[in-house]
Amino acid sequence: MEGNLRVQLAGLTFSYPCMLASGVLGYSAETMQRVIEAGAGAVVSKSVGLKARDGYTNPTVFQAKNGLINAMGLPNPGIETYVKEIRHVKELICQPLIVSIFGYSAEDYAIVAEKAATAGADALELNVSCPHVKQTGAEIGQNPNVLSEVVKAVKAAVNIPVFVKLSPNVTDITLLANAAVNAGADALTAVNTLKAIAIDIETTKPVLSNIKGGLSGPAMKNIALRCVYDLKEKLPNTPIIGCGGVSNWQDAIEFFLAGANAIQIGTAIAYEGPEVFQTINLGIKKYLEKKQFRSIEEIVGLSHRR
Amino acid sequence: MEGNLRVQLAGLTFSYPCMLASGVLGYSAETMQRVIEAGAGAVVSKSVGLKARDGYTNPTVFQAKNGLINAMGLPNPGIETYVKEIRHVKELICQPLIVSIFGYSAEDYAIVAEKAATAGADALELNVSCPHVKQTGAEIGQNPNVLSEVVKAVKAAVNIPVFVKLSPNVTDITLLANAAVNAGADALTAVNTLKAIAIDIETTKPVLSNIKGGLSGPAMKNIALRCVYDLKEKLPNTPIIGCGGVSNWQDAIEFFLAGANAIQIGTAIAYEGPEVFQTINLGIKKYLEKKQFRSIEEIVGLSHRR
Amino acid sequence: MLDYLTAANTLRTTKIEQIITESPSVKTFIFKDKQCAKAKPGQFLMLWIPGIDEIPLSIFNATKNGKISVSVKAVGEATQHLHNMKTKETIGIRGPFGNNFTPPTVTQMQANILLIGGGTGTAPLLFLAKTGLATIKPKKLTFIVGARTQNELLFTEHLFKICQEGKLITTTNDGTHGHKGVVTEPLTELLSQEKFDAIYTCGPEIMVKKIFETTQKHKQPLQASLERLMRCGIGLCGSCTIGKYRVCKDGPIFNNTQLDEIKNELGISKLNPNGSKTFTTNT
Amino acid sequence: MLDYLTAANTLRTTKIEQIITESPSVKTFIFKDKQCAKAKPGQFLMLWIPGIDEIPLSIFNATKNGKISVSVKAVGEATQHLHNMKTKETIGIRGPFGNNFTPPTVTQMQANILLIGGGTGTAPLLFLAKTGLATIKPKKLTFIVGARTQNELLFTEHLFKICQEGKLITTTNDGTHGHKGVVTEPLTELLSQEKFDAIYTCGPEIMVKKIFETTQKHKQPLQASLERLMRCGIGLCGSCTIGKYRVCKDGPIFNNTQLDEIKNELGISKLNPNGSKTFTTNT
Ligand SMILES: Cc1cc2nc3c(=O)[nH]c(=O)nc-3n(C[C@H](O)[C@H](O)[C@H](O)COP(=O)(O)OP(=O)(O)OC[C@H]3O[C@@H](n4cnc5c(N)ncnc54)[C@H](O)[C@@H]3O)c2cc1C
Ligand SMILES: Cc1cc2nc3c(=O)[nH]c(=O)nc-3n(C[C@H](O)[C@H](O)[C@H](O)COP(=O)(O)OP(=O)(O)OC[C@H]3O[C@@H](n4cnc5c(N)ncnc54)[C@H](O)[C@@H]3O)c2cc1C
Ligand SMILES: Cc1cc2nc3c(=O)[nH]c(=O)nc-3n(C[C@H](O)[C@H](O)[C@H](O)COP(=O)(O)O)c2cc1C
Ligand SMILES: Cc1cc2nc3c(=O)[nH]c(=O)nc-3n(C[C@H](O)[C@H](O)[C@H](O)COP(=O)(O)O)c2cc1C
Ligand code: FES
Ligand code: FES
Repeated sequence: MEGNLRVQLAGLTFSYPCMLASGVLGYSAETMQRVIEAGAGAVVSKSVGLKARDGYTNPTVFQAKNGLINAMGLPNPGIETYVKEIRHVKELICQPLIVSIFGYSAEDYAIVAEKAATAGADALELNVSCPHVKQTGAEIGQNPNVLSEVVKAVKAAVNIPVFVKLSPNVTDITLLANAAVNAGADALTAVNTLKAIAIDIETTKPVLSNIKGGLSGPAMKNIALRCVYDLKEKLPNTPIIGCGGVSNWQDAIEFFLAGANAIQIGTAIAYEGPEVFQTINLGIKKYLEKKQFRSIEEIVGLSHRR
Repeated sequence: MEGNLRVQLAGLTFSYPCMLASGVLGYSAETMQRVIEAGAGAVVSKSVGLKARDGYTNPTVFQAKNGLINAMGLPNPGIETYVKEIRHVKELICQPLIVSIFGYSAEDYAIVAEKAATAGADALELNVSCPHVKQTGAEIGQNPNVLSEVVKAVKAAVNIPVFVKLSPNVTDITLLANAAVNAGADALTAVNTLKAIAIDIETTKPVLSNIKGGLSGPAMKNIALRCVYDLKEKLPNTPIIGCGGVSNWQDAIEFFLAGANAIQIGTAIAYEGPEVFQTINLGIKKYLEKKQFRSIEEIVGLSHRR
Repeated sequence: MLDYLTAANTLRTTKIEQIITESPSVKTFIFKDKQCAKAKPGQFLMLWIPGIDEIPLSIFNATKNGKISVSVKAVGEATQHLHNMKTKETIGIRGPFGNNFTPPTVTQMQANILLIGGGTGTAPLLFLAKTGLATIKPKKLTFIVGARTQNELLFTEHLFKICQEGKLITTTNDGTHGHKGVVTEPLTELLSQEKFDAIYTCGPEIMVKKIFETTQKHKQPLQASLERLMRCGIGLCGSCTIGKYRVCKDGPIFNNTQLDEIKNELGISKLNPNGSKTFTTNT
Repeated sequence: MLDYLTAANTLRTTKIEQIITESPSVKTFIFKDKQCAKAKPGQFLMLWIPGIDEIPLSIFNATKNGKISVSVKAVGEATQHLHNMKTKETIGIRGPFGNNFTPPTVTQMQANILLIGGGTGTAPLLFLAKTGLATIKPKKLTFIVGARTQNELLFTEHLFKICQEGKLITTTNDGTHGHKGVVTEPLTELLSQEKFDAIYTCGPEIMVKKIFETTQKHKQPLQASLERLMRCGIGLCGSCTIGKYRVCKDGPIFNNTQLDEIKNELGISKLNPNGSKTFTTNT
């Protein structure tokens, strides 16, 4: 089935255009392998930081209407421990492994980046956009200067492609994107979750233990799509990885048309299982054939043509 | 049924806590009357500017999954013509009429505000947050300095309460809110629609004639709720009117618990009809009784208590 | 349920399968659409002409095999563009929207029914006569159709078939076919002679207004389909307001009582695209 | 359909209606929940203790009148809090989640069934024995239950009722009731004497591991319910991973083939809250 589903991006080749989004099933090598076997073109790991974090107490997930609100709190074993998992993943799969990293300072990012790269990561994704952990994510991904500093530090530390995962919770996403690209980012992942909250009327309390969380899934699709569209408009030559609410092949095509070179899938896995990759691949393939396009590349950004 | 559903806000009294949101059925006095008869505590008019605008060519509305994406383009007859409608509304209804106004400069806003007030508006809502018309809305509501200037100009021109309708498309909504309140805003309406886009895969084109639009309805509920929660946290003494995705009484209660003193309803009218006001009023009333609260005021912001 | 309704009526695309030229200015377009296949006579759809406009059109026919037809008069940019389209080209559809014509509550084979169509307004009435009245099997069916001149008389073949056991009255302004004059003239004559269980009309608003006044005078039950500028089609934007009603959601079909409530606007004023009222020339 | 699934399993609140003390450390909580009323034996729910935690619990019973019960052992903060709650207090529920125990494919009244429960793990097995095996009406049903000491033997009343025509074997570490020792001892004896059409187990992982090894040796079909740290409960967060499986979605019930694939982790290692692996003491 490969053939025309291949995409290239920031020097990497992906047999299939859909990757596993960060934070979803991304702890263990075996699950990543399963996702790859199900048709993912790459996996992005759970976001890893310098030190281990347990994350927040449950509830960490709220199933909202047509979407999910989560505040996991970046649980991760810390990079020292995770390097073993990275090596294990590289033994098991031959598709690209993108390690997602986060930190509280440019130095943090650089150290984690270096270790992840040394252990075998094919690319890094900088999570500068987690909307519910203080002093990382939001604070970094919402300030062009800080973002620029972080990207530069990471680029100086590694020789593999660096993706920057943008936050949709900003006034102008293209400003942040510009800062990232000027600092050397090789591609942009758009986007992380939207700031949200869930309140229970019986107890009159917020549901998540962290109170505030991030919305993912179908509810955010047309917002994420707009981010990709705006990015493609302003930065036509920067590779974009679309993410947010993709749950079927039609959604995937919309993201390509908006300007995404590849996409990531998270929440849909909860409902469709890892098999969602296979189903989406098939749908994209049929669409391309029916419309007589020879590759995904041919439809990237096509909705911008007037 | 009135009794415990009364809310007071910025010196105004509303018999019922749900208002008609701006831009929805807000052209003619007769429809506004109908909405009031259906149980709305107030109506907010369609946003009116200095000069008439025809708005955009159709499609102006896209029915997305669990929400609506619109780019009407602020069609309005211009304030000179609209003052007649304002007078007519005031003859027909005795509930508050809030006139929504927009402009391209502080002067514009002040002129329109003065005329609307003179014609009989009980309050004004400044639309500084329309996400798809250039040089108004977004540009004003996303910049604290410009916003402050506009609010000051309007406050200087009129003696009636001034609400500021905030955009969710900003990095930190509380910053803008602060600017508005410091400039004299009497209440905050949170929020307008979220930046979004709809793309059709068959034609490979954006659907709306304006290409980009704003998302409303259930898909945005937990995002709007978070805006209200954040505002209540930072500005505990400023009245807040919650808006975005309310479609049943449970949603309404969630907004009160998050910190809204009153709410607005738009998109739900498309599915439930104006009768949605009555249904929601009833639900709120039963909730208050069951939980033995004596008024809506008692539950405003309750989710913040630890 | 709210969510399902929204999702259910999202825009979908389909291809034009067949185009029939009905008159120099009217064409019928046939395409597949599952949701509109369930439409009832009087309902309308929103038709998207990609890159151009999205316009409301009455459903002319909906068959069980999922084929839908709409009959369109070229009057401006959108309709002209549609007229220039070819089979296999893509259009978008939302709907069916609005309420529908309802049969009178009478015993089967008892009803005396009158239908009055003007221009493409005849389309939904034909749909009604063919399928919407099946439950009551009218005893007698009279159809009045009007046009400026003979070659603008629409759907004559269908009309003859339907009125095999009924009565067909045509009017043309220039007398090239049937009664010379307008539809209200034969209507007045009929109403002075017989009583109807239901009268249905669709056509230019000024015609509807005259028919309404005539039926009021004779205390006869009317259901009239109205047209207004439409944008959302789902009762939200207020563009189609007439009196306290939204034509897209509370209508497009209105009965005598409702028509009486809006008689100050019917055939008299309209909302402009900017929401202000314009008074139409003939009052 | 995706959307409906999400919406359908959103958190709802309910009130505790009844609390039964089963043993010094175990209580059964009964409450109403429409969705969980459709649960099948082996499935679990996520129970929210407002302000404290949300934890996975096996469904002990689900009746047609919508009453659900869960049987909970106080082991830490969340379970202790739950034990301190009173009737009429509010809890939140999501679920039912996960797969379920399946009856063997045999002719009615032919099956020879074995169930092995440890601690609260006996609860879902009772649910299975009472309702999940109805379609096959087992010829013979043997239940082995184990506990440290007599007063920690759970659900004895239910067990006696169910095993009226079957066989009940109890084990206690201190010999205060039944066989002195652990459940694997009578199991080994049984397996050397008879063949079973299905063996079901739920209990401490180390017990499950031993039972798995024993059934493998005798080539007997096992379905075992596993426990892992759970957060989302819907197969997304990866907290409950064992091998390539998500216990919350691909499990909690696993068969011999699957257990064999994960034997390097079963009873040996677990994911910590931070996602790293810990090796448990007994291997
Ligand atoms: C419920 C409903 C059902 C309709 N059914 C049919 C039908 O079956 N066949 C058919 O040919 N036409 C029908 N129409 C009218 C059709 O929608 C308009 O002719 C069309 O929108 C005009 O678009 P245009 O760009 O070609 O013309 P424009 O250039 O926009 O205008 C040409 C003329 O049409 C009028 N008009 C423009 N837009 C609308 C509109 N949205 N609604 C009503 N009038 C409008 C203008 O006032 C002007 O007089 C219906 C209208 C409604 C509201
Ligand atoms: C599918 C499934 C079904 C279960 N069914 C039942 C049941 O019917 N009755 C019952 O009493 N218990 C059941 N459990 C175990 C129950 O969820 C834990 O006992 C509970 O979460 C412990 O919470 P705590 O805060 O009281 O203890 P903690 O203070 O969190 O921990 C106490 C001990 O329990 C373990 N533990 C903590 N959290 C979990 C968790 N989420 N999953 C598993 N073990 C955990 C810890 O490793 C520790 O050893 C089930 C677990 C799973 C995964
Ligand atoms: C449970 C969960 C955990 C997540 N954890 C992370 C994370 O650790 N790092 C990150 O960059 N994004 C994280 N995300 C965001 C996703 O990678 C993705 O950007 C978002 O969910 C939108 O995509 P989706 O709608 O396909 O899920 C998480 C999302 C979910 C639902
Ligand atoms: C068709 C439509 C038109 C709108 N027009 C306006 C407008 O003119 N001025 C304004 O301030 N908000 C406008 N809005 C935004 C609504 O007032 C409201 O903020 C938003 O729709 C969220 O609420 P809802 O989910 O209840 O619709 C419009 C919304 C819709 C759907
Ligand atoms: S067309 Fe929008 S309300 Fe009727
Ligand atoms: S608990 Fe989240 S994947 Fe199983």
